[in-house]
Amino acid sequence: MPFTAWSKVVKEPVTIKDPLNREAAPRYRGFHDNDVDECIGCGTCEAICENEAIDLVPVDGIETKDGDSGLRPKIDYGRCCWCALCVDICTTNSLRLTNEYKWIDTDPDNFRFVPGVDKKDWYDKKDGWRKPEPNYEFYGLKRVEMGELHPEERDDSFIEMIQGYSKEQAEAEADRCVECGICTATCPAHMGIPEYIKAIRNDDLEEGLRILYDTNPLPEICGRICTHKCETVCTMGHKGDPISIRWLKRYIADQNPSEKYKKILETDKLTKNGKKVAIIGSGPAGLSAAYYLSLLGYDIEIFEKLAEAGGMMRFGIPEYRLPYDQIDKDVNYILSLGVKIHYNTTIGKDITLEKLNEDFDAVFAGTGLHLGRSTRIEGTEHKHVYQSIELLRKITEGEEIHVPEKIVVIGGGNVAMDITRSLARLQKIKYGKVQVTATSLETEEKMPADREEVVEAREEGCVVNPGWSPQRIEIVDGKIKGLHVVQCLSLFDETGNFNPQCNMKNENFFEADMVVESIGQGMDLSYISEPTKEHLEMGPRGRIKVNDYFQTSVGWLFMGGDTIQGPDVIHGIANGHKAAVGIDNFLTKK
Amino acid sequence: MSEKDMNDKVNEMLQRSETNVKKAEKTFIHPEDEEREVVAPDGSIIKINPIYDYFSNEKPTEEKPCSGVIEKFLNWARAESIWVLGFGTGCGSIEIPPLVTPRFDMFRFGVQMRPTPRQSNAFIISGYLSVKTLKRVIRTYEQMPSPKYILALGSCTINGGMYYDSYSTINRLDKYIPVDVYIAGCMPRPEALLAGFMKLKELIKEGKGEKANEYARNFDEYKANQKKIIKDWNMPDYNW
Amino acid sequence: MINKFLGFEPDKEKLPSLTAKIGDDIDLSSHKYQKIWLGPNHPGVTGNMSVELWVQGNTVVKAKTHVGYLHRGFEKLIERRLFVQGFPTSIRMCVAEPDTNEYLIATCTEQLSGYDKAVPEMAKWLRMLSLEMARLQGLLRGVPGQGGTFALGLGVQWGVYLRDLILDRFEELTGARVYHMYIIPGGVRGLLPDGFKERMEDNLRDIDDFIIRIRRLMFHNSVFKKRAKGLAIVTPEMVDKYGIVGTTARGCGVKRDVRKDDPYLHYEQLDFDPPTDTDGDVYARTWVRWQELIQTVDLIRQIMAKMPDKGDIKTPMPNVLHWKIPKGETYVRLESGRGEYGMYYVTDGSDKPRRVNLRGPSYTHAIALLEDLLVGADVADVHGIMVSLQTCPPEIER
Amino acid sequence: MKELINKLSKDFNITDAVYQRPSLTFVTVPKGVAISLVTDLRDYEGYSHFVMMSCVDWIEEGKFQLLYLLHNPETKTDIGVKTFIDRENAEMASAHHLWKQVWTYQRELKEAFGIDFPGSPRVDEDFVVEGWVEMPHMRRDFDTKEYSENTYFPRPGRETNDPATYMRKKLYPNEPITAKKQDNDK
Amino acid sequence: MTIYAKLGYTLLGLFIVLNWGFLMGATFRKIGARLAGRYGIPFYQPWLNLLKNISIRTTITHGIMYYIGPVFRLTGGVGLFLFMPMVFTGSPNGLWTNFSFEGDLILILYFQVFGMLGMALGAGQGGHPYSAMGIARGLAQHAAVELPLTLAFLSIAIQFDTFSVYKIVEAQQGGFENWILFTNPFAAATIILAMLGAMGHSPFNLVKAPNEILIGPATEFEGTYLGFMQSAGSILHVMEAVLFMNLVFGGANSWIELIVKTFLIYFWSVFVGMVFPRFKIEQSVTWFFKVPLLLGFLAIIIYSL
Repeated sequence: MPFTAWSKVVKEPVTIKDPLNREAAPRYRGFHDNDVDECIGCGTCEAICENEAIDLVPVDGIETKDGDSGLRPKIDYGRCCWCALCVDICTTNSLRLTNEYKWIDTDPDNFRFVPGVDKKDWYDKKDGWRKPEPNYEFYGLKRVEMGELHPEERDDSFIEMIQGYSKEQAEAEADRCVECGICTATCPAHMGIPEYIKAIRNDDLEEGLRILYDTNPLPEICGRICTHKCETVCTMGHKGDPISIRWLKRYIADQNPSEKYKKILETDKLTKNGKKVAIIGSGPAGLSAAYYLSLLGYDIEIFEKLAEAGGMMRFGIPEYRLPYDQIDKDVNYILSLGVKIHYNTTIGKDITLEKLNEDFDAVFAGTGLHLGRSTRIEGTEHKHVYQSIELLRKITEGEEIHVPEKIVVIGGGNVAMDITRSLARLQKIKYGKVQVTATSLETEEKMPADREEVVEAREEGCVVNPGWSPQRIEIVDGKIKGLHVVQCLSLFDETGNFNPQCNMKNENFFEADMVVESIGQGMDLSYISEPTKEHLEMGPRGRIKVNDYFQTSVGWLFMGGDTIQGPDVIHGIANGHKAAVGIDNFLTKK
Repeated sequence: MSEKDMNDKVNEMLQRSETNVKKAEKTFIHPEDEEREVVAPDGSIIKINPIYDYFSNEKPTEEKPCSGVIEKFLNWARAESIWVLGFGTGCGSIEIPPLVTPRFDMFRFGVQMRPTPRQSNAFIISGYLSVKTLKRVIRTYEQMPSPKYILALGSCTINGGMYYDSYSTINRLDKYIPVDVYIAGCMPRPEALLAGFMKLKELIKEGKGEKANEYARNFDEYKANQKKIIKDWNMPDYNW
Repeated sequence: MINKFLGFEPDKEKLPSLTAKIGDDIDLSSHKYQKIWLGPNHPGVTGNMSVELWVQGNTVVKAKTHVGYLHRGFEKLIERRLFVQGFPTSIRMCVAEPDTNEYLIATCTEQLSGYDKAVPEMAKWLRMLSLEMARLQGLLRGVPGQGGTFALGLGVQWGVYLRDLILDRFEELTGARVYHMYIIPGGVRGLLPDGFKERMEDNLRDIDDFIIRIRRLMFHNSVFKKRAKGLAIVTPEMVDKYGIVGTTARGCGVKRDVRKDDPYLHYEQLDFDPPTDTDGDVYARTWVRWQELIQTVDLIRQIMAKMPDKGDIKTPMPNVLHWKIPKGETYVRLESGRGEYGMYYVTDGSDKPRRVNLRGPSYTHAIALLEDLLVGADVADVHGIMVSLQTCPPEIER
Repeated sequence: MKELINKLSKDFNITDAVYQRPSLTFVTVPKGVAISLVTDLRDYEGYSHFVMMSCVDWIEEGKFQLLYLLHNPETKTDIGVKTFIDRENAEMASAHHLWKQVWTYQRELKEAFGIDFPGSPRVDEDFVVEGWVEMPHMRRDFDTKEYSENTYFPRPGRETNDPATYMRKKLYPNEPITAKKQDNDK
Repeated sequence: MTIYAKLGYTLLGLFIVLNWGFLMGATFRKIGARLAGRYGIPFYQPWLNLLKNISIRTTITHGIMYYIGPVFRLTGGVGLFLFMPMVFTGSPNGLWTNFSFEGDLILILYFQVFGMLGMALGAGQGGHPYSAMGIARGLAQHAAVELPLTLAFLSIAIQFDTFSVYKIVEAQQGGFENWILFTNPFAAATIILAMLGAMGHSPFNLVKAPNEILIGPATEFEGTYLGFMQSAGSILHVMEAVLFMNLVFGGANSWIELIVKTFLIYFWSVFVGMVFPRFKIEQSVTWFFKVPLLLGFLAIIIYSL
């Protein structure tokens, strides 16, 4: 009987008494909130938004810096559909949706705001939509593992240990990139990183190579030994592993055969403009300058002190990291563009700088840091105390070096690791076992060397024992017995100057027959002769002052690379490129 | 009314209709909607222009509020008795049933649904409007008695929402009809809709619910915008 | 008899028959007929659509469905969106039961990209749960809604209240009331929150009570029977001729249920039998839907009992920003509350689909079938017939 | 499924068959054969349920792909009959006599793609859009975003920044960068 | 009592009836809401609605009959009131007997149709097809209701040998056993069933029929006219209830009794209306032509024998 429905009339109404203040579910997708300190303005939210509801706008109080674009998402509630894809894809997990849902306004232009910046009264709500957990990602967080030789395979030879990506691996790794482009600012050469990663995804490696050569003429080299500052700021690094940008670069370079380079890069015929530029040193800066200048039509002559091109890249980096044939590939391509190179020619000795000025329209000096620095502690005068840079060069040149059974390396940088691991290989070959100890002032966390370098050194049997300040080398009967160290507490004082503090009570002693110092390199500016030197303005710390385009106060002399910006291949390349632009400006204006 | 007067009036009306309207008519005009002469029952010949009538080219009159306390009192009554037109123009109308049913029960706030535009004061534009619906919405809006209020729901009415790139839906409602209250959300929850009604009440009580007069004042501008996108002005009889 | 005597029963022979050619012109100037419009602004149309009726007295002699008032061009818009961006757009294709759209677009992309086997077990059960909850909330509106068309508003009030409780559960599970945006390519977007099953069970108990009450209110109601019985009869012969699916087909004894015919997700693990009736009229369709209401409640209980407690909710997939699917095409269907609901999906190797085409049951029910069923019906019954065919305009025009 | 296709290909010129799922097959036939194949499937092979009709615009090849999707309620299998027609002056034989709802699809396709189906009832009537003067809206060369922006007044005042470009402006405005990026910036 | 005092009391009575109509309408909407499980409108909502309707600025016109429609409806309600004795005070010229006179039952029957006819004119000129459909249904159903109702009235008239409502009330005084409900059960049953149609609730609310024909005759009405119509509707509802109270349930001896009885009588139609769907017009008419008509004939036959 339908009349039974009337029994309901005595029941209490089920209406919500105060619907205006009703809290939504804890997972409700309401209005946006953004943790502006966490957010890095990568723009991934903008990219995923299917409604084009998100803009990236500059915000007061947030500076643009490495790893942070200084932009913050501004959301148009005239577009948003509250799908929360922006939250799910957020690379830093800074964006979220609160469970607030009431926003009434009479002016339609008001419905735009920058979450977290513009004052809204829902930021204190803790509930709301966050990225679901676990295993819910819109991209891979884990890096594609790079194949490398096992320690036992590699520790007695200098063959390359990193194997490089296969096509599938490279595409999978490239797939993780969200194309935000924040890395581009951090890369000293400002390479088009998202663009070439995209080329890998599209399997268009020729396009990739073109993008690489736009800003970097040494991709094979950089693809192996670049300090990859880009990877430190990679947005993917906030939640997972950063993209292996370096390996991807190497993948592009490796996959393109050198004989095709000219065709791909359309450098078959370069029109010459008749001007000549001399370049001192065939390191990264010199080669980069040479490449970009020759693209512009200049005749280039390189003067190289040593017998082979490559500078520090060849003589400072062991072969297992950077095989020489790969250096040759990059260098030969540059030389094939008509660049002349004079080996074994030392400026100042074989030819003077002034002479270069007379013969050429401009000179670019890309000389490296070839002088080792010494700790100057007691005992460093001993003949078996070596500079790492010198040893590395000798190893490259194939010279026989002294390899005793026990070695201590002072230094925690990449060069120290290079020499440590090179010596370990030599020991292994010679004795079948490894007894190399590397020590540094910096503690384990603060060691300037790349993390994987330290790990691999340990895998190969080296002892890395950081946090010690060397005191003196014990020499008994003219033979080195070992190195006395004390615990190092801090490196810098409050003002930021180098001023190590040690705990003298905590001593240690490393036994050794040989000590290698690897605490930095110095530059050799002896080739600059007096007449020129007089006109050179010097900057702080004994460096030569250059303008934005690496032009010294002399005008015709441009300098770049390690001597100006410290030891780093990618900086050298960037300097060379910029100097090339500067030289071009300088010469076309003249 | 004499024949001459009638003809004068018709001519005057025709002059007022704008030229671009006529252009649009040219392509989309049903034979029965054509401008033509008909014989009236008394034998006189009159010109009729059905499109002109459907189009409501006649400028609405601006109706002045009463003065002082009386208007305040009337505004209070208007605010406490809002009759909403039951015309679900978009997907937001799925949240209307919860409002008229036990869960949210908007009747207790003086908000009720009415089935015909003649008896409604408030019009909920529940989301996107396709051009086809916009035509009906405009006609409905013009049929509603003044003072009338528009509540616009969701992103779609503010800046196109999800359908910002659709060829069929408009992006900004305020270009075509004046809107009193916007409620953010896609779609807004019933609670937000109730809050919107509260805001509307507040506005009415403050005497700010005069958008109908604004429409009358800026009629030419609104009509020009409407004509830009609505090409086919044929309107079926008795269709709101 | 008395009807005939008083002349109230229209002489069907004098009216255009069902087999009449569509588009037969009716001469309005004969003053025998009147043209009236039902909608779009009319409380008696489902959603924003309109039916143009030619009536003779109270009897409809010709009907035309007009759609497009809700046209947003979804298929065009999805062609402009990445594969992962499709689901927020697609879900709005039918507001009455939105989850079905999500499921279709997710399954289409998964099938064409080869991830359909990789969808985690937990995600499959959660998909089923959300689909059945969507069916339940649709039926809670639809079954009493049939009474509502004949002005029995009370059931609608109860039903919409209970539907709101289900929407609360949806809100807890998915984060939204109506547009859940829960099923995405590769999985779902969240596990069950704590205490969900208990709260759901509470609601289901309320719904059990409602089911009994609605039976007394509607199916034991003489006036409702009088209105609904014998109205708009669909015969089994018409099923294939018109492409009738779902409850409308089951109402006339043709058992069509995608969950049984072409099992998807884990429906073969559930124990159910789609209800049927033989009369094929409005009453039979409503009765079938009422039985389906019972069945859906049972299915939700079964799903909650059988589903695992935890597990992965999404399979790892390529970066959504540049996910490309090789060239291919597929058609995926499911059983929505209204019947077979399918999607034809074509990809061309780029990161966006080439063509998406939705096949909603209303497309055939509300145009070809409705127009023919309305001929000879009473004006007062038009709304009832439309609702009994579960017309949902947005899935017609999309 | 395979047997059926083999059997059919004896009588009909089936140029391509794709077995998408065990229960779903797409076959391609020339334009002239399509309707007779569909009729054959309906009358003799039990594919009595007409699921849908659809069209895909392969603009690169200058073709429309028409699809008739049929379902067999007995064997629970689907078969999609595809045929390619020219994009220019697209025209196809009408199938409205086979099922009652087909004319609706044909009416929609006429409006959305501009494919004519001579003889199909009400094929020239408006379906979803009203007063449409542009090209048929589902064609690939119709740019809906551009149309929307030019027609529907998007709300002004929005501007966005590309993080990489913005950072370059802020941090290294004068450094040489990738040529590709420079193009994008313009 | 002077004619002026009489007029004064009549106007006061009208005021009470109007307000009671509003309050009763609101109460029943609240009861209906309660049945659905919600609170429903506030008790004072009808007054607000009236004020709101008066405050509407726009006036549209469809011609003179369009204006007159609501006035006719109001006149129907007021006319019904004017000739209806409200409270039985023992004297035909009592304070609340209004202008009741011999034979007012016939006039009341006429006034019942009067409002409907006025609406027909107004709605007809409104030009909306749904208005026309609504009023056509209304008239058809009204005719179907009037037939059994008139038979029952006639039966009562025969029973008490009078056409005066006052006398019929007077005859029922002295305890509920004298009510026509018990003295003439067939006529009472006819009236109680036909009443459902007269009150215009489901299943007989075909006139308004919201989801079939919008709101029927009132489709084109707005603002003040609508206010008029709704006020008239309220008065009519109370007056119908008072009529049936007077005819079947023994009239009222005080306003309190009137209020309680009209409330209960009105509740009957709500009681049925809330749980039944709406008939179609032919179903409705046939329904009235079946049981109520039969009962009406029986009532006549029994009392004319």
